[in-house]
Amino acid sequence: MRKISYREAIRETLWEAMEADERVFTLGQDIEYGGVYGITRGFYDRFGPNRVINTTLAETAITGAAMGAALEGLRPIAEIQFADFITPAMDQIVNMIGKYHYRTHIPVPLVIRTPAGAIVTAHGSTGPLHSQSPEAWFAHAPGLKIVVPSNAFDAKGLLFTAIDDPNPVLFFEQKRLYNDKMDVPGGRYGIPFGQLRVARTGLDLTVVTYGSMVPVVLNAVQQIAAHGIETEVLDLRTLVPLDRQGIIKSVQKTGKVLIVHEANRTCGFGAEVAALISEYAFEYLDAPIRRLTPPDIPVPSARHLAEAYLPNVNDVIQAIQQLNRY
Amino acid sequence: MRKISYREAIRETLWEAMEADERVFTLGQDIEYGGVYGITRGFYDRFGPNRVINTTLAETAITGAAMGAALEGLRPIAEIQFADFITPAMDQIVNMIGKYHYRTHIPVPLVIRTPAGAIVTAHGSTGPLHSQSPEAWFAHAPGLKIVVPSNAFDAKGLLFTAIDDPNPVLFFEQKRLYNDKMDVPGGRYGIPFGQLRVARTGLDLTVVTYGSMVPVVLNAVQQIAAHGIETEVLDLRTLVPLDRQGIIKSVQKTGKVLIVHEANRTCGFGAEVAALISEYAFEYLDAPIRRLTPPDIPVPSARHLAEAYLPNVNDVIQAIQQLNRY
Amino acid sequence: MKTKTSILEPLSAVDNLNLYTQMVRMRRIEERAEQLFRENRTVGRVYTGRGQEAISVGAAYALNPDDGLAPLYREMGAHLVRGVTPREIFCQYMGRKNSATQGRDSGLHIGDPHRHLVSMISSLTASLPVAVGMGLSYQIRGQQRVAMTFLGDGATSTGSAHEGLNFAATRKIPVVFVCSNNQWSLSTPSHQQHGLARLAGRGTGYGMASVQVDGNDVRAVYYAAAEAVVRARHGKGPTFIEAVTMRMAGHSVTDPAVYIPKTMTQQWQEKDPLHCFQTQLCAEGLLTAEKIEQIELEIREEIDDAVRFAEESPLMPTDELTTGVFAEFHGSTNAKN
Amino acid sequence: MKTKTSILEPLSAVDNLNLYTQMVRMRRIEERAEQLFRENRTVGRVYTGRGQEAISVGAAYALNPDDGLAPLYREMGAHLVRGVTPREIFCQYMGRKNSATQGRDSGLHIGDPHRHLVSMISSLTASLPVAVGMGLSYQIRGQQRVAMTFLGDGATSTGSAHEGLNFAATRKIPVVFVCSNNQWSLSTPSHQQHGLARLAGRGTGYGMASVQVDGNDVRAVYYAAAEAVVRARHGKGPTFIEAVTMRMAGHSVTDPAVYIPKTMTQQWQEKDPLHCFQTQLCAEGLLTAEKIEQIELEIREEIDDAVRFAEESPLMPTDELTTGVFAEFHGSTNAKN
Ligand SMILES: Cc1ncc(C[n+]2csc(CCOP(=O)(O)OP(=O)(O)O)c2C)c(N)n1
Ligand SMILES: Cc1ncc(C[n+]2csc(CCOP(=O)(O)OP(=O)(O)O)c2C)c(N)n1
Ligand SMILES: [Mg+2]
Ligand SMILES: [Mg+2]
Repeated sequence: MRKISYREAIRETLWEAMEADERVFTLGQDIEYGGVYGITRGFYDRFGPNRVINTTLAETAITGAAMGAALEGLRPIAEIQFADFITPAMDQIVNMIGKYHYRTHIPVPLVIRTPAGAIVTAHGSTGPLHSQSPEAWFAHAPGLKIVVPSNAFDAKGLLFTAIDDPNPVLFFEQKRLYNDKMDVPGGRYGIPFGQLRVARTGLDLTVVTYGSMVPVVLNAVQQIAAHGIETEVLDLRTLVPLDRQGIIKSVQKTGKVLIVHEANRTCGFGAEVAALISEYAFEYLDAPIRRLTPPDIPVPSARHLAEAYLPNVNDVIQAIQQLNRY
Repeated sequence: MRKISYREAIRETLWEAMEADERVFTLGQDIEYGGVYGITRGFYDRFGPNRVINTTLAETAITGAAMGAALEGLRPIAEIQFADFITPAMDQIVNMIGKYHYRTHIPVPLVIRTPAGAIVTAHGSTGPLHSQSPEAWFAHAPGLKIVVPSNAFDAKGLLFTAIDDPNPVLFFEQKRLYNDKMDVPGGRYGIPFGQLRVARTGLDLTVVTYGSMVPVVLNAVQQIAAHGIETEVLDLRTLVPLDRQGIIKSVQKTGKVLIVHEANRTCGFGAEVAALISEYAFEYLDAPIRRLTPPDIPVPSARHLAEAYLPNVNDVIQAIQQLNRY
Repeated sequence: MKTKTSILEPLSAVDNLNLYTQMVRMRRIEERAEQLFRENRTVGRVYTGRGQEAISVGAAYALNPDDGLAPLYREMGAHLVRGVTPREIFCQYMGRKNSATQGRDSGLHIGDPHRHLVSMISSLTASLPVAVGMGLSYQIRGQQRVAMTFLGDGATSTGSAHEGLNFAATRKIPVVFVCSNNQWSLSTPSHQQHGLARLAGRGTGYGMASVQVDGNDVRAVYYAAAEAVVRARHGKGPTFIEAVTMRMAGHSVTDPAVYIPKTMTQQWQEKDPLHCFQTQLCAEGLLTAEKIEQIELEIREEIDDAVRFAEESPLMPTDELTTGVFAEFHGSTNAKN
Repeated sequence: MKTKTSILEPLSAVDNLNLYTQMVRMRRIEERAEQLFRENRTVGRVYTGRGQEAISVGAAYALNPDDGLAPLYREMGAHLVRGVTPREIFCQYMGRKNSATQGRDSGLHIGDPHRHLVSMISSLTASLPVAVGMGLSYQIRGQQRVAMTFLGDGATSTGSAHEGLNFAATRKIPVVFVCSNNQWSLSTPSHQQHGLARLAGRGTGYGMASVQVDGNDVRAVYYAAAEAVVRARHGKGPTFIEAVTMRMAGHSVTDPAVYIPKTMTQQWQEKDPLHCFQTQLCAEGLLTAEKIEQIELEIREEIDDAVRFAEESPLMPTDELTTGVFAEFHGSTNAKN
């Protein structure tokens, strides 16, 4: 099988979806020339100005227009240039798009793709306004499905499903995974929503994570396995719908839980996972539920600050060791 | 002491703050004639057009202008007509206002007041777009203090503190409490942020709640006390800063926790409270942590649906009894 | 009621009667809704378009049934022209089944994909960019369809209105923006919402065709809308229509509107669009006292029937409370896991 | 460098030299910043105002030091005119202490309450309504102060720009909006951002004074800004200035801008604002080859010093990572509990 990157997997899925279904089109800022992360490079030449639409610098126009086109039978895929810039569309997304089916029973089939999370390079991180992970806000807003793929294979399968789904789907691409390569089948396949992936099995404890933190966690648990600690790693894949059973099942087995995510701590999705476990797997718990997340501060720009901010492999190892000792 | 309503307590505090400090002014939609809930009735006549400012229908302009005035030394109190309409200002509030001090060390002293939550009358509820309780979003955005007063006395003291605080404060007034009366001292007093109120002491279990649900919970625990169940009720008052110690202390004593709020369940503030307890009071827990909240749906309009949606006294009693039996 | 055959011809006698009848229907339905509110028989507040019937009816009359339509809460007339029935409307007002939101939402928040009708939300003006998206979908597919959306003078201040208007102007998306300038947004007078002498200047500021029209003259509104619709249909881009009128009631049924000077309301009372149009049609020999009576009678019966029907329609069962947050999805083909 | 004495008089010889010097400083500082970026010595990307120096310098030169200023990322010149020093700027670029954000944020996101300078955030155009609020605070207190803010052609599409512009126009708030129309917003050409023949028409659409000016002519920009500032200071409301120019580099230092036709850049190269102004000043006898050399030399030394100073300035210690989310608060008087 071919090895392709997370970025390429997303690009290929969009391309194949647009080839397969005339109703699918994409709109967003600067996507004509390929977009800032190059996801739509070449699309304009292939699909032309009616299916690859450069919008104005206006996130409410982008998402609102996507909804209007969806109501009239198209399958829009909107790009928000950075997840940080989803806030100007907050009203449109949570109040108009998210509540529409409940209020009217009319489906709103659309996908909003957006690159989320921080990248750290020689120039420091992407900073306070190009690095955020705002997915939890939308979990606290009924009617929106939320996808956060952690690898190229999932990105492809989940994006196909997102495009097929008759509901609005927020698809949070993880910038720092864009270049990560793996085996990805050609052609169309869907990964169902609401089914977590057991990324590694283990009996000693469970790490619940998703998105950018999955590779970090896997790296850590692999190292720690050498010390005889066998960690089960759950990659949630979709936050809404959430695979509650999958989480509970694992905790029932291991009795110890560490939750890891890149988003800020307070009211992050980890809080929901902890609440869920402490309500429905309480009797199986052998230790406090730990969360490993950045602190409640904006993402700092300078490299040393950004590195201190983001959970890294050592942080995960330490947290697991502590929990294991408990 | 005089008995005055929650509404009157807020009105009086604003009035007194504007009398006492020339820098304090208020801006928002329709506040000249008193605003839709009458909070600023009479203000325009007393304080004139330079301190009671009718804005355009534009929440980003309101909050952004408040920030600009704050930077130049004034003490703005902005009104968002309904908490549901805070979303068009999401970017301004979370990215500009909330992150400003961390990025620059420059204080942004302002208050954003807004009526939140549902009211149910003969005409049903205030519906999906005039009833929301969005406070948890802002707890997941660093740099914003969050106040949700549950009674007239607290409303006054917390609002004074909010106006004095050099930071941006979101002040979520609870519509359904506006007419609730109680003893409130005249004159100025502040209630410090980050100190919960033990609204009732008890040994059997702890209910953690805030805002509109406090009277509902107090009513329930009073009834249930007749059956010999002694419930401790914690009214959080401020979600940011949060009185973590206060919560932990109570749980250490009772060992059982019910969390009640009016906001939607998933990633609501209750999730954070549960996560906190399951991490820091795990050893003291004798039962699963329960959350009693509305389901993850928009607030329905029709009376019977709204009543089924909102947690009521019976729901609380049942939840407590269940937990007590555990 | 049959709709207009060609938008390019002047309004026929039948058209004139259609317009008149729809305006009367709007007025009477809203009066009944207000009454039902006072009797505690509605779900939610009632907001009317009293005094603005000419805009709502006249503008929508320029559309084809498959054109997109995104009205706001005062646009009862647009719903009627689009074919929404009084039965549906009263079921909606009374929160019953047989309506668009079945008690989950209230008021004129009626959506229907078959009628290309968008259900507004209270948050202003979230449905405006949606209308632009409908227009975009027509443009993408090369269809000669048009979307029409309404906004108040107050709503022109929102960021969402701007983003939609500007995007439409930029791409020449086929949309007609009908701005009902009724002088007030809740208690706020228009001059506190914008700094323009004529609000129509806003459209010009986007580089789109822009026109001011007497919003109390249904035929003037119709012709302005028809011109805009033709323009949009032929790829010439959107139009901003400022229809000048007056809100002849409180913001909602519970608002006594003490902030509005009495003299202002009195002056506008003389320009009542329904009364003026009636007088004109009578003078033109298109309407008689008899016909007026007959129309009123038919509408009264229609409304009585609708209210009765609504009252007999069931409420949504409470056990449906949590259903329908999402549309059902039966999964992608070729699922791998 | 002393600032102008009276805005009502023509620019003096000293003013002209000031303007020229600031433009050179801007160009050279940004060139050095780009170089530092390539050497991996900066925090964050570098965005320059290359080709737009006349706007940034000329507009800000019309302000008093206590006027509000909310610049965006290409407005190095406005910072320099306001007195921000190269040392502060390079500390900021290199993420050091002795700067506005000390590595917590990057680039020109410099705020300073004493200089009435707002720190922008990347989210466009969140700082525009903030500038309006500064103006509002002057209006409230009856101060004859003015706020100035900048936005790009692309940024005119945002809801936040609209809400700020419209609110300012409605209340005649003393703000000057300087729109640098550099033909592009990232890869998107201006005609995909608005439907206007002249973007200045946008201001007219708010009912505010609106003017188009050659953005490569620093004196034209200055006089337009001066007129706008005087207007605002005297309670006559805001102005929208469209300064037409061209972005003479990629969106940021990493963008090769392949989407811009080479011929376009070449044509504009001939209008380089720095070069043009230099030629004019020489022709007018205000500048000599010698003086040019001297200015360049002084600036080079100043920059060398600043970079050295920045490099010697400490980083923010990691243990300060979580401090300062909130300003310290020592509690209200009379606390009860
Ligand atoms: C985003 C948002 N902010 C505030 C409101 C509250 N609100 C409802 S109607 C209204 C006034 C609208 O005025 P206008 O647009 O002129 O319409 P009209 O009521 O006059 O028809 C306001 C402020 C809202 N619905 N949405
Ligand atoms: C709300 C928001 N959406 C998207 C972006 C991404 N973005 C950064 S700069 C830019 C282009 C800005 O163009 P313009 O306003 O013309 O300014 P210029 O770069 O030409 O000076 C875009 C789209 C952003 N910063 N903020
Ligand atoms: Mg109005
Ligand atoms: Mg530009």
